[in-house]
Amino acid sequence: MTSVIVDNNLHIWLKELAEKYILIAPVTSDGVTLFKHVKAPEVGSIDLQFLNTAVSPKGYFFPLSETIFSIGVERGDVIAPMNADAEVVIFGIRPCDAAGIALIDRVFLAEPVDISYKGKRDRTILIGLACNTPSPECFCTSVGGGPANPMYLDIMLTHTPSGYIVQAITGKGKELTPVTMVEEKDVPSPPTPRIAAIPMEGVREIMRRNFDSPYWDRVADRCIHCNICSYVCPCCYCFDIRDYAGKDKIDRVRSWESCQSAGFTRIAGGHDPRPTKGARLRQRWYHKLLYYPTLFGDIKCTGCGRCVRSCPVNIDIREIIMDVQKLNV
Amino acid sequence: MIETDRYAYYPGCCAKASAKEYDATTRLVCQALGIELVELENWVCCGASSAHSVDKLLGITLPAQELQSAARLNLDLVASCSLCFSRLKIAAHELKNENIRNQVSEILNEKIPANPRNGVKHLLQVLESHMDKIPLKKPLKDLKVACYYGCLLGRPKEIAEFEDEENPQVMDKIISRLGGEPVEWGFKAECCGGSHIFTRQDIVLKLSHRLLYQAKQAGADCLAVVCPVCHSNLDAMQKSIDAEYKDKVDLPALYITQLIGLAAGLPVKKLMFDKLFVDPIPLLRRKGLV
Amino acid sequence: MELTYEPRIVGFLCNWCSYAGADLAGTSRTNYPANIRIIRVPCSGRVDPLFIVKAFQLGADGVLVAGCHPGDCHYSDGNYHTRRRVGLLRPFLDYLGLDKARLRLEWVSASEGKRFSEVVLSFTDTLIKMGPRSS
Amino acid sequence: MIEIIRNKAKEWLEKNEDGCVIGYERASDGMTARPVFIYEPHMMGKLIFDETCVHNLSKYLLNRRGTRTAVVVKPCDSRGINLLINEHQLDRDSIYIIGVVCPGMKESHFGRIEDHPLSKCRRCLHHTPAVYDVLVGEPQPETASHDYSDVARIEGMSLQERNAFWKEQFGRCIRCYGCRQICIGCYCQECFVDELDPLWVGIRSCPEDNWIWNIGRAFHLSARCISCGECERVCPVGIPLMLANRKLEKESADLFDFEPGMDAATAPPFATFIKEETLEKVE
Amino acid sequence: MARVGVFICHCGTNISGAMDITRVVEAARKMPMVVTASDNKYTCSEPGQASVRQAIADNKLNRVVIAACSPRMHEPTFRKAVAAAGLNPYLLEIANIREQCSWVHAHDRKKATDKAIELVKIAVAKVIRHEPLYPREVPVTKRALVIGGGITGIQAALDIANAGHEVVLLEQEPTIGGRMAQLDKTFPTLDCSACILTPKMVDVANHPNIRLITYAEIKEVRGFVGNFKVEIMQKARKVDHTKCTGCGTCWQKCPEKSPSEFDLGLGNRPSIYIPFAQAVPAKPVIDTDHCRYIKYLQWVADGEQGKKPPECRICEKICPTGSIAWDQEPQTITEEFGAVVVATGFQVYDHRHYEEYGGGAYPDVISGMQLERLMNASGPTGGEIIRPSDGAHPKTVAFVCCVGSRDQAKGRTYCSKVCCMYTAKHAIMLKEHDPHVQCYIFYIDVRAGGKDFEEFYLRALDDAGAIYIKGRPSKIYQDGKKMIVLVEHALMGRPIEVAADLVVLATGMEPRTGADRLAQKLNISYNTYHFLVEAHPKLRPVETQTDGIFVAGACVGPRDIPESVAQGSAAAAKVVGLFSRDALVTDPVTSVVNRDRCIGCLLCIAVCPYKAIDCETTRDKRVVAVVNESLCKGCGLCVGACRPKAVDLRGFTSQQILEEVNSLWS
Repeated sequence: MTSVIVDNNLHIWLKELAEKYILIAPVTSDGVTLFKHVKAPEVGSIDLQFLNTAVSPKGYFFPLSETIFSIGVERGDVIAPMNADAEVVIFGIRPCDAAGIALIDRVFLAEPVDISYKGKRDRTILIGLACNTPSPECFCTSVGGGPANPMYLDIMLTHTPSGYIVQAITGKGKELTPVTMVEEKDVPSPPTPRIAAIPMEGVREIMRRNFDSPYWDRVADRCIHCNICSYVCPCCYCFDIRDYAGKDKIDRVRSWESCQSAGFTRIAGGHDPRPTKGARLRQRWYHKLLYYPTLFGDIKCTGCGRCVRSCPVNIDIREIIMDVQKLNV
Repeated sequence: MIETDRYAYYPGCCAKASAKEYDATTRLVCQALGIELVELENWVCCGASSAHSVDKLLGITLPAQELQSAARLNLDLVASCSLCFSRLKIAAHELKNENIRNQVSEILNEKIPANPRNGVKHLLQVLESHMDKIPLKKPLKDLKVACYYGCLLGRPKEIAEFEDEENPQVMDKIISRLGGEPVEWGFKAECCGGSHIFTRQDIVLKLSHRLLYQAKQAGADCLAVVCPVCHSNLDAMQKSIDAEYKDKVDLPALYITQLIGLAAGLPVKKLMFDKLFVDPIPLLRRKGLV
Repeated sequence: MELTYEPRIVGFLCNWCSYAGADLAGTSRTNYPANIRIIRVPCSGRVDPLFIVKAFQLGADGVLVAGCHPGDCHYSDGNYHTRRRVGLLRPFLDYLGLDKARLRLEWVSASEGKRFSEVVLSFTDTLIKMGPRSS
Repeated sequence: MIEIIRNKAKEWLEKNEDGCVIGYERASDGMTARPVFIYEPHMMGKLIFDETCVHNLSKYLLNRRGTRTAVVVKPCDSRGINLLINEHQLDRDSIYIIGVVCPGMKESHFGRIEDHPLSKCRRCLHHTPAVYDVLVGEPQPETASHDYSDVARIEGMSLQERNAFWKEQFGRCIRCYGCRQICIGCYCQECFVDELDPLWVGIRSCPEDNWIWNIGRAFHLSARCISCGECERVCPVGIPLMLANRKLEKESADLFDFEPGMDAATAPPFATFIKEETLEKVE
Repeated sequence: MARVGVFICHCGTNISGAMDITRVVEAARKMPMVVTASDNKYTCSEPGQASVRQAIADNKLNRVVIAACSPRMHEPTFRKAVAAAGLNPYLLEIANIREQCSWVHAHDRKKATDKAIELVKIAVAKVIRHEPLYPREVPVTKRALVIGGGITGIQAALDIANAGHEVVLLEQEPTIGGRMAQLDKTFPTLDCSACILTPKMVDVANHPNIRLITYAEIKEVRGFVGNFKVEIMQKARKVDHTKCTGCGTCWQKCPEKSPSEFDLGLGNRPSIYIPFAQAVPAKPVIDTDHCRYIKYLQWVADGEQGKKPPECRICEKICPTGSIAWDQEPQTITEEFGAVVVATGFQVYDHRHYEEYGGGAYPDVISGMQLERLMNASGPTGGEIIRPSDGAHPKTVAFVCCVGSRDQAKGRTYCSKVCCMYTAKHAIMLKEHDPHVQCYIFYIDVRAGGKDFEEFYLRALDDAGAIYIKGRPSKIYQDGKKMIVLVEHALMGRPIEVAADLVVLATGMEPRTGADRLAQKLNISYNTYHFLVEAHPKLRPVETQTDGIFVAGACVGPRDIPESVAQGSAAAAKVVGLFSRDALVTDPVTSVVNRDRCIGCLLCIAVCPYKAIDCETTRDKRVVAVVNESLCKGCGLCVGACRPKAVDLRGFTSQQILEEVNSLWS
């Protein structure tokens, strides 16, 4: 027996959620699917057929830009930003993106804890939606994830012809489950879709040895060093910090930044340890496939395939991994 | 301004009295040139030189009525009399002032538009724009004409929006077009004395005599006139002028419309030369025009 | 529009004509609304279109760019270039939803103090009639 | 067709060993295209050309200044080369232009090819490259007149609608600068948006800053944008950037009677002026 | 770290009268980096400046903001003050709270105060970003160009030359002398114009330091103060002046006569001619519009259409020195100068615009200048005053003042200043010529402001018995042999008529045709009447907004002879002052290129009006723009055009302007 919520109940539930919480859910407009704040009357606009959003939901914990604190001009006092205490529900998050958040947690929740990140994280409930139809760029299974992987979620939903199977994963999740709307019936969970696997063996080793390989510059030939890959990525977390003088206070602002942009590593005096596209591109792969894993064990990639899809010039991480393995061992 | 062959027509009081011939020939010639004149309904006196000298507001309100009824027809308003033209122009100008506009609106109790689409024209301007349509049946060969515009037509320059107030050219152009010879003379736009005829005849006689005298000096056979008031001074008063100045002027003063009619070969009878005090027929006969 | 609304106008004035014109308005004591804040530039051609955009971004209700009359530029050509730059920026901003009436390009000579005050007056009026910008 | 491209490229590369051929190869999805840099003649087989070759390769010439490069260009891309030559960025002699008569590109995404053309191709006027050393394909007649119906649609809106429309669009911007990086016209040493002192735009991706960034970007391309549509294509959040660029294109055509990149010689509108012009729109 | 001092000026009550100064001071104290703010009754006064200097010392200020009158007024004054305190003079910014605040918002104290505060704020924001600027030195070419060979130009040229500097005197007509040469006598002394002018003309001709270029025009002017490059177009005289001795046979024999410009059409002159007897140079030019042979050549060139003109060439045949040069073409001379004096003078208003006075149709209605020629012993009538129409001696002469002056209807609002006096002169002289003459003078006001002017006017009134009638004639017309003048006698308040034998119109002055075009070439400004505009009407009357270019005489506005001469000398003094230095300090407000940012698109070169930008290749093989700072005038056009923000303008940097804008919202 499994708990199932039928489609129209789902909508009622979503409505309730939208009334109680700040509901974030995938909405498609102008052909672009993005997580958006959905108010109760608009729950109809939520896209349940979506493959995945153009940008990962990491921004709800680690915003594009946020004021981390301000300093009063008059008295020079520190003003902490208003942390909204309203609870947030992110609905329809894919397992890969949830995994991405988990990867960022390792960094921001490690001591010293990033208060603003933690605050948002604690106030957020993740309701996942399993992938039934993955995209050609997906490869979650190759990096330890899976289209129906419930890990890192509070509630996991799986769409079936006869409704959505509801699995409460965490305590938070159990509390949130709309018991009244859930029916217990015998519904087989759909077959997990097959996703082409890419061999990951020895990648780390080879990379260690091929830091200076000309390969990186060749790959970089067509790179236009935009920030798209890092910005759509569910687990890239580099940022820049700058101060802005305002009328009565000075804001210290943190915004996304990308290792791909020229000048990311430029230091006072103008020296840049990563002056070339190749060096910058290499940094990206090394961070994902070597440095992060060395620190935390896991590969810093969830196989969501966004970078593959969004890269203007088709720099495909899967291809990189396979090429790397061909490099002189 | 609205460009068309239809115009609202304001004859002016004289048209029904001293200047019947002007009114008649105006309608005649316009018809011949394919200009449609729509006479304003129950028009009243423009106030002439008297109204505004007693009461400014009255001097504006009277013509304002005519402007309004023209506006209702959505046609440019044509006046054949220079005095009326002047009054209408001045009124139109004054009505640009919001304050005055409101007062007048109240009197007429109808809203006067701040900037009406239609404008005011003098008959001459209309005739000029249709000049080349004149059928030239009987060119006024070697007829020397002194074109007399009068002092009001072009003054004040910025209100009348006519031409060079000192040396206008329209009528001269028309005369040349008719095959006549406009003479160069310096008194085209000098005053004839106007309505002072009623109060200070001496002035009028003096001024008008100078005009006629100068025209003759310049070698003119006749005058071409576009204003009933001027006309009566220059035509009807010639006897008295001769008496006063022991002179024998004998200079026919014809309305431009009469001359156009003549050249266009319209029936001479209809041109009402018999209405003139100084008989032009002998002259026209000499020139072989009748 | 409520009477309390006071539009803020940023005026980029060329030093030789318009700024001098503004001075003349002063010397001849011609009153005009106090809504304009004048920034002196050597030539209207010095005005980088981005200054205008920046002013609007910060919240200016109107931006006035004023220079010498065409042909009279102290630097002979400056205002012709300004005319082109603003000429293109204006319809573009309008297209992006910022009423083109909020960006004015005016020619005010050093002898046109009166005209300067009239420009500021009419501009201010227009802006008041239009009301605050829909942010 | 592709054979001609390969042969011409091969010939050229054999003559210029130090050179590089920039063309298209099959992408990792096995159906669409992506840029490729070829340094050895024998690799020329990689080259492809089909309706998925959307990329404007002339941008890459900027990174290869001072070296010898052959490049495969579509008509729109070729105008980019004229632009860069006009702006003294490229030395015409050091580049070998393989101009391809363009059939119009299909809208394609990773692993997916739609069967309708790209919007830019639907409105394209010039189907034959404006500049080339070798022309591949039969020259095609120009399309007679511009179709600005898209721009007209926005113009048709009320101010408030326009304002709202663009606020929504620019609001999505995540400031990844993909549009800038892919753009042939964007080659400043340091973009005004990155400049700290003076600070034109903050790194904050707040509506105000997104607004000035997007306007600044578009305006810097006014009378320069050669409408290759790359900015719009790469935008990960689908902002219709060409809708802004095309307005400027339309205006500069109206005001200055100028179409960028058609040749390398004509002085661009902001480099010159006509004393008598009034630019009614201004006065 | 900037330490800003703000000084707010009351300007007596000019500023303080309209706003709450204390509030402005208070607000200023709170502004970023402001360490002191104070107010002062007259900051420009010595005590005022002293207090600024003191405050700079006391508070170790390194930036100064002065809120007072327009920078166009006192910026130099205050820069000096700041410099006196040991600061770089360019670390000063002025907030214009008088012309652009107190004087225009006097009606609303609060708003005026608020605005003043923001104007100060803008200035503070800008001054913080000011950097010390250092003027540069450029060499001076100690050679002057004087444009216009009238009395003003002559005076200027002589004065500069006497100070030991080379001068080129440029005249567009075949001779120097200008309008003064046409005059018979001068008021109020009645001394003979020629007698005092011609010696000066000869001095010019003989002066070792003066090079005379007549019959020539300015083609193009490039460069900057101390270093002008001028292209001069020498019109074709068709006479080789290096050979010609000016013997005069040619102009005595030339058969083709045409109206003389010099005599304003009252007499004729041959087609090879000198404009008048004492012309300098006394060598002829050929009038190519009338010369028979030139006409013949033209006829041949046109494929012999129409009647064949005579193939005259008499001058050539009789010229003893073979100086006639038919093939002579206009040629361009390029010269370098350190300074230019513009003295292009005036021309007489053309009374044909007055239709009511016959529009030039009546031969017996003449201009004052024409009367001068009629009175002049060397004039067309040998000094006999006769009516152009029938040569009769006029007994009653009517003078009409303010023709082309003080006349809104004719678009001439200014007073031409000299007409009242020369009319009085005419009246007096007519009486001297013929005691039976009666003069009627129609005037609006008699303006006799000048040394001995009033007395002179009284002389016309009492001794010459001229009858002055207040009123502007409405009409002048011919009646038989008489000219009838109609006028309203403004004092009697009724119209009167005067029958005169001759009418003289006291036509006013207007700038020479083409003054505007010349001004454009020189890059100086001119007003709606095309009179040239001086840098400051009171304090810099002979300078212009363009350094090194000076103006003098009637090209600036109506002037009489003494004033013109004085201005000529004044301009000369300025030039000599300029030449007293070997090098000039130039304004450091120029464009400067940041080579790292420059992408070498070279748009700046295209827009620069002064060709002040060039390009060069850097070590890393990048092409970048470079500014020639002595050519740069600091307009900032290049900065406005530069996309990568690589060019910037010292003193008006993008950063500063942005800060100014920002300050309004921070």
